[in-house]
Amino acid sequence: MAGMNMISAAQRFHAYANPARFMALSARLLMPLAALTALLTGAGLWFALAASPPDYQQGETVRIMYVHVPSAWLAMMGYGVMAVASAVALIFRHPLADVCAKSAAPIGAAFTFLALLTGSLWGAPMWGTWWEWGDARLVSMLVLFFLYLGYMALWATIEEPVRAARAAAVLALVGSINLPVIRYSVVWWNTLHQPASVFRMDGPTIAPSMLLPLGLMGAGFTLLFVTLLLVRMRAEILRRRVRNLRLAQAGGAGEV
Amino acid sequence: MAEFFHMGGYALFVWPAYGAALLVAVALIWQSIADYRAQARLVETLEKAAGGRVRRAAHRQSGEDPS
Amino acid sequence: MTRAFFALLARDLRLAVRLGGGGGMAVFFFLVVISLLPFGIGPDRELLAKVAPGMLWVALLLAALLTLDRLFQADYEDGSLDLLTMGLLPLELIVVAKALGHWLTTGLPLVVAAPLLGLMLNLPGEAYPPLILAMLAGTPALSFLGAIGAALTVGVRRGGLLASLLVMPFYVPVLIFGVGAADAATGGFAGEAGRQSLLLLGAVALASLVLGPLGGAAALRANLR
Amino acid sequence: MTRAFFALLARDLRLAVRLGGGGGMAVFFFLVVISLLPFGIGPDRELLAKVAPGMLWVALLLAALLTLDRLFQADYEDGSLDLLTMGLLPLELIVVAKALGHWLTTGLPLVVAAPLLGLMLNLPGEAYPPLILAMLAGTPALSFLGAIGAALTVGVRRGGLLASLLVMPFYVPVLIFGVGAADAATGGFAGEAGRQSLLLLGAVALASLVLGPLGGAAALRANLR
Amino acid sequence: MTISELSLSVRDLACERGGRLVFEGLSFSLRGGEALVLTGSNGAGKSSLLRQLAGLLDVAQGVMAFEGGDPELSLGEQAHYVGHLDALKPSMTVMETVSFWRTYLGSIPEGADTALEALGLAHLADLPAAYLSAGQRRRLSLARLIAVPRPVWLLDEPTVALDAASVARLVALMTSHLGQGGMIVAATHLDLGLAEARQLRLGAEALT
Amino acid sequence: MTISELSLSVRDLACERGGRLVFEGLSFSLRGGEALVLTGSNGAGKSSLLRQLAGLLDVAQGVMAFEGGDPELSLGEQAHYVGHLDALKPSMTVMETVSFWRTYLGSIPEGADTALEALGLAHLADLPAAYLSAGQRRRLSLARLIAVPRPVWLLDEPTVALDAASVARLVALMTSHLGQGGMIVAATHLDLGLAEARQLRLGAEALT
Ligand code: HEM
Ligand SMILES: Nc1ncnc2c1ncn2[C@@H]1O[C@H](COP(=O)(O)OP(=O)(O)OP(=O)(O)O)[C@@H](O)[C@H]1O
Ligand SMILES: Nc1ncnc2c1ncn2[C@@H]1O[C@H](COP(=O)(O)OP(=O)(O)OP(=O)(O)O)[C@@H](O)[C@H]1O
Ligand SMILES: [Mg+2]
Ligand SMILES: [Mg+2]
Repeated sequence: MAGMNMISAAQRFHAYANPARFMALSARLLMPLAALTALLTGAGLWFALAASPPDYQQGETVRIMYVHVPSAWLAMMGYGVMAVASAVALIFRHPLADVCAKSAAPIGAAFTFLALLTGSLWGAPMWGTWWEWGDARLVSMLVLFFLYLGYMALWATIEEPVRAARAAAVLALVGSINLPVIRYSVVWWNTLHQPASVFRMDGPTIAPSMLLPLGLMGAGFTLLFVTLLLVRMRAEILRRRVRNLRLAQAGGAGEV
Repeated sequence: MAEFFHMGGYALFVWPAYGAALLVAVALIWQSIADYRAQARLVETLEKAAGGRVRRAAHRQSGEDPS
Repeated sequence: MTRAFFALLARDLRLAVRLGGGGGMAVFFFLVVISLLPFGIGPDRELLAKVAPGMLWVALLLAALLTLDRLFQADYEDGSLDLLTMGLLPLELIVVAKALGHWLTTGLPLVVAAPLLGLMLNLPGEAYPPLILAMLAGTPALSFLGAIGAALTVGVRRGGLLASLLVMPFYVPVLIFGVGAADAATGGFAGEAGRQSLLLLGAVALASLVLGPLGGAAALRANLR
Repeated sequence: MTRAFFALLARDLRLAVRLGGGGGMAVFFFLVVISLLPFGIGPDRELLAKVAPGMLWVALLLAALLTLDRLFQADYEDGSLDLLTMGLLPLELIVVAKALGHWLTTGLPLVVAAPLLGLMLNLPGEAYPPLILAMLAGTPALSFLGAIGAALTVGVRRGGLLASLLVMPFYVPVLIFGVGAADAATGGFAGEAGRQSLLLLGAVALASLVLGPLGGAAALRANLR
Repeated sequence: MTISELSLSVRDLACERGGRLVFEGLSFSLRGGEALVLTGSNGAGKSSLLRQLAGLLDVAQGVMAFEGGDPELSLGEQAHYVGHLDALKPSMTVMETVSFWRTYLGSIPEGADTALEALGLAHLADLPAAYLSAGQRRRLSLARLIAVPRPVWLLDEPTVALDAASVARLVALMTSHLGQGGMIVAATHLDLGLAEARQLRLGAEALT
Repeated sequence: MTISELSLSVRDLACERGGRLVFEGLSFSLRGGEALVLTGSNGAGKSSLLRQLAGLLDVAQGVMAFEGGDPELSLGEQAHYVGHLDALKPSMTVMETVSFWRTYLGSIPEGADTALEALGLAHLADLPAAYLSAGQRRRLSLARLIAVPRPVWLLDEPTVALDAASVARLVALMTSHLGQGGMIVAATHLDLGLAEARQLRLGAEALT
């Protein structure tokens, strides 16, 4: 009968974070978030494109870094958010958790795509190749992209939201072993790609003139991620309400 | 200005990177908002079409307070 | 409990053989894929030898992928899976029995057939031992990781393709290390690199033996209610 | 009669899209296969470019093969096929509708996606036009020839693999001429050889448009009684 | 549906399945407005006979003659067959399913609602078939009978999974079909309660 | 099978399928030797309730308590569930099917014949399931009930496709199971004719 206790515990949990409260809260947050996103990204772009010096080695191509690196960070963070939300959804059956995981996927996939694309655009002048199959970081990043696509495909294919949520959560968790592989690929394998220079144990090793635009863009992208996540979660909650309304109209649920 | 767009000879790499980022961001933002609006419209029409009884049921089942 | 486990395994093997879906079919498929590839690449023997281990591995992967939907889908569709979960065997062990059955009817026969196909592809002699060792280590991983994908898509009608897609990212490491182990031997710089790939492959295989049943059982639980 | 034909086609397209088994899925599979292949062959870029058209075709074939069982098996298993044959539409046209639906949801999207994948495999620019032309001619042949294999194995439970095996020999000419058409362009000796391959491919495609419905209908008749 | 006087006569029919003879020497004849109820123990060959009539199973021996319908069409093309399998696609809605069969079997797609109403499915029209209960699925299969007019109905245990109200509804539909000159062959283990139905008991001597 | 006094009590059970509430506030209790017959129109939730009892469907709300059985096992692990699907493998023979379930569910494989005889399938023992008629398939599914002793039987329309003789046989088996202190929950649209069965009518107010 452990299952029974579980359910009532979960239901108690629902009371604290129900979708209605989320809708009210997120509605108030959206505008300020959007404004802040625009501000930070705008400033970041100014520094990235105009107010920062070219690299002494890489020349002007270094400017690609200001989109590439934040995209790569968010690609990974997106999956991280998805994985954590999935764990919460599986363990606590929190109704917002799987909405959050589902909504994070397309955003994360978009950033992954951007990281791959800008990386290729950077690689062409720097490494003399668009793509390198032998490089663990590039390959694990591509795998991440496939994981995102598979995750979204799974959601799209299973019709019942409850079932889809649980299956997708299992996939997200199993796939999360790829994250450390991406992060440490540069350490474990001998790669073309350079090792971490910002988030290191011993502090960043990057010039402050580059750190500023990178930081601004990173913050801007993160805020963009959060804002979009909120919008998509709201849309998802509405989608479920539409579904319930349709089903209720089809009859059956009439006897509530 | 021309020098700015020239990007030290790497314009072909730098601008597409920023262009793609812009494109992806705009597409994502546009799609998210359009989806939200579409769902909101649907909820409105469905709720108008349905009686109060059904609306209560739907709220109940999406775990919301009937507000 | 062990009796139930072996009863399930025996049933799956029997069904595979009866349906003609057993070893013979997998090997035949493998053979056809391998013989299609030269048409695609052209008859250049050097080129063929160079890409042979990779081709063998890719064909192996595809054969495994193609048969994934045999794992749970049939049992789900006719209601057997419901009854299997109502027995005393834990869901994790059900997944193990199924994955093991899958390996015995697809992976193992392919490993046995691989040398023959290497011959067709002009693979040099010294590449065989590491290739076969790598296959022995890698093919169970294909079945056990595959079980997760199959479990995730159980109940999704025509989920076969979807299962392949979900599983492919997980197959990538197996492929890389598997080819690495064989390539190292062919490329002459045997010893270290090859041994390392083999060890990594072993690690992946061991991890999959744990991850497969756990993930598979979790996915089944999610899908069957 | 034409109404019945289009009703069937529309239903199949709708089902393909709803199940997520439609175009998107096939393209995704194609993408994954293409990105697996380099792991197998290794990162040598010259080698990759050399084998790229062959790889593209082999992946195309596999994607088509993998989805063959969607053609008749599902309709057989749930009893729909019985009812479809009791309508006024001749069996041959039923096969045409099914094969056409298959092409629209797998072949066509793959042709559209192929250039992107060529890019990933480092395919030289001048190879694209002949490659795409060849694919446009070749993919319908894959669906229509595939229909014969699918019809032959309908009713055989888990006949998917068997159908693949039966169909493969028929796919070989498509593969050879298809690769020929693209290779001719890459190899520099464009013009004559390429055009000839393309013509032959066209002939194969036309033949399959006749053979597929006739053979498929005959096989269905044999299998359904 | 304008049905002239229909008549079906079956003489000396035999059926073989999996190499075994299921029945032989079966003869009966039926005219428009009449129903034939097939009974018999499990395995007697009721389903096999219905499939033979529908043209879905080879006739091992014997003759089937159908007259009064469209001479260009086979019996199967003028008959509805409702078998053990329900031919439903889980992802298609109730309405889509009926509309498809209407168009495919030769009527215009409009007017499918009357069929749904006749089977009491109207309120489920937008639900995918995957969400239906066993009896609702069965009713959806039966909706074909109304959606497309065909003179002959071949029904294999049509009342399976139906609740009492639905059985009554089905019997009413069958009666009205007979009243219009149609013909019904139905296999069943229960008493359908059709007013005037002829009985054919298969293989009384067969192993159960 | 030594059954002490069994008791099953269900309180305030709710069931949700595809986001819709099928029933709620359902309560009943049952003791060993008693049968509960579920009735109700199509879509009322009979099958859903049985799947919940078998542990095959999530319980949206409410409590199910089963006492008197093995305290280490869940209700599903002490119950037989015979649903709409028959769980047969076309290529396995009748005998192989029953033997497999005996071994898998925890008995020795020998002695499967008594189960076949109880359901009148002994003469079909070596036939692959693909060759069975609808009623024969159903009987093969039901053979599990006898092949492996389990105290609780959950039966979803068990008489579907059975001929009159087989129905009588099944009722006799059910009666004897109850006599041994077992428990039965069965959904049906027909009168099973069980001597003393309690009735539970689901969703009388539900749309059909
Ligand atoms: C398609 C190709 C590429 C992919 C998939 C890729 C992927 C990544 C990823 C995932 C990260 C985040 C790592 C972390 O935070 O742990 C990253 C960071 C970075 N990448 Fe790339 N990259 C690519 C090409 C390039 C190229 C060509 C360059 C420069 C020559 C480059 C320079 C950098 C730099 C400087 C960082 C920041 C490292 C740090 O400070 O932590 N990348 N890349
Ligand atoms: N696909 C098949 N292949 C071979 N034999 C079959 C097949 N289907 C049925 N049979 C056999 O044919 C005989 C008649 O089967 P049929 O299904 O016609 O019986 P039925 O009268 O409909 O029985 P029920 O009342 O159980 O539905 C049975 O003995 C059965 O074993
Ligand atoms: N897989 C499913 N997904 C979503 N909803 C379902 C599913 N199966 C059934 N339902 C819905 O749940 C309700 C109850 O179904 P259930 O199968 O329990 O009914 P039942 O009482 O067994 O009916 P019947 O007498 O027709 O078998 C129905 O309204 C049905 O539409
Ligand atoms: Mg029958
Ligand atoms: Mg039911």
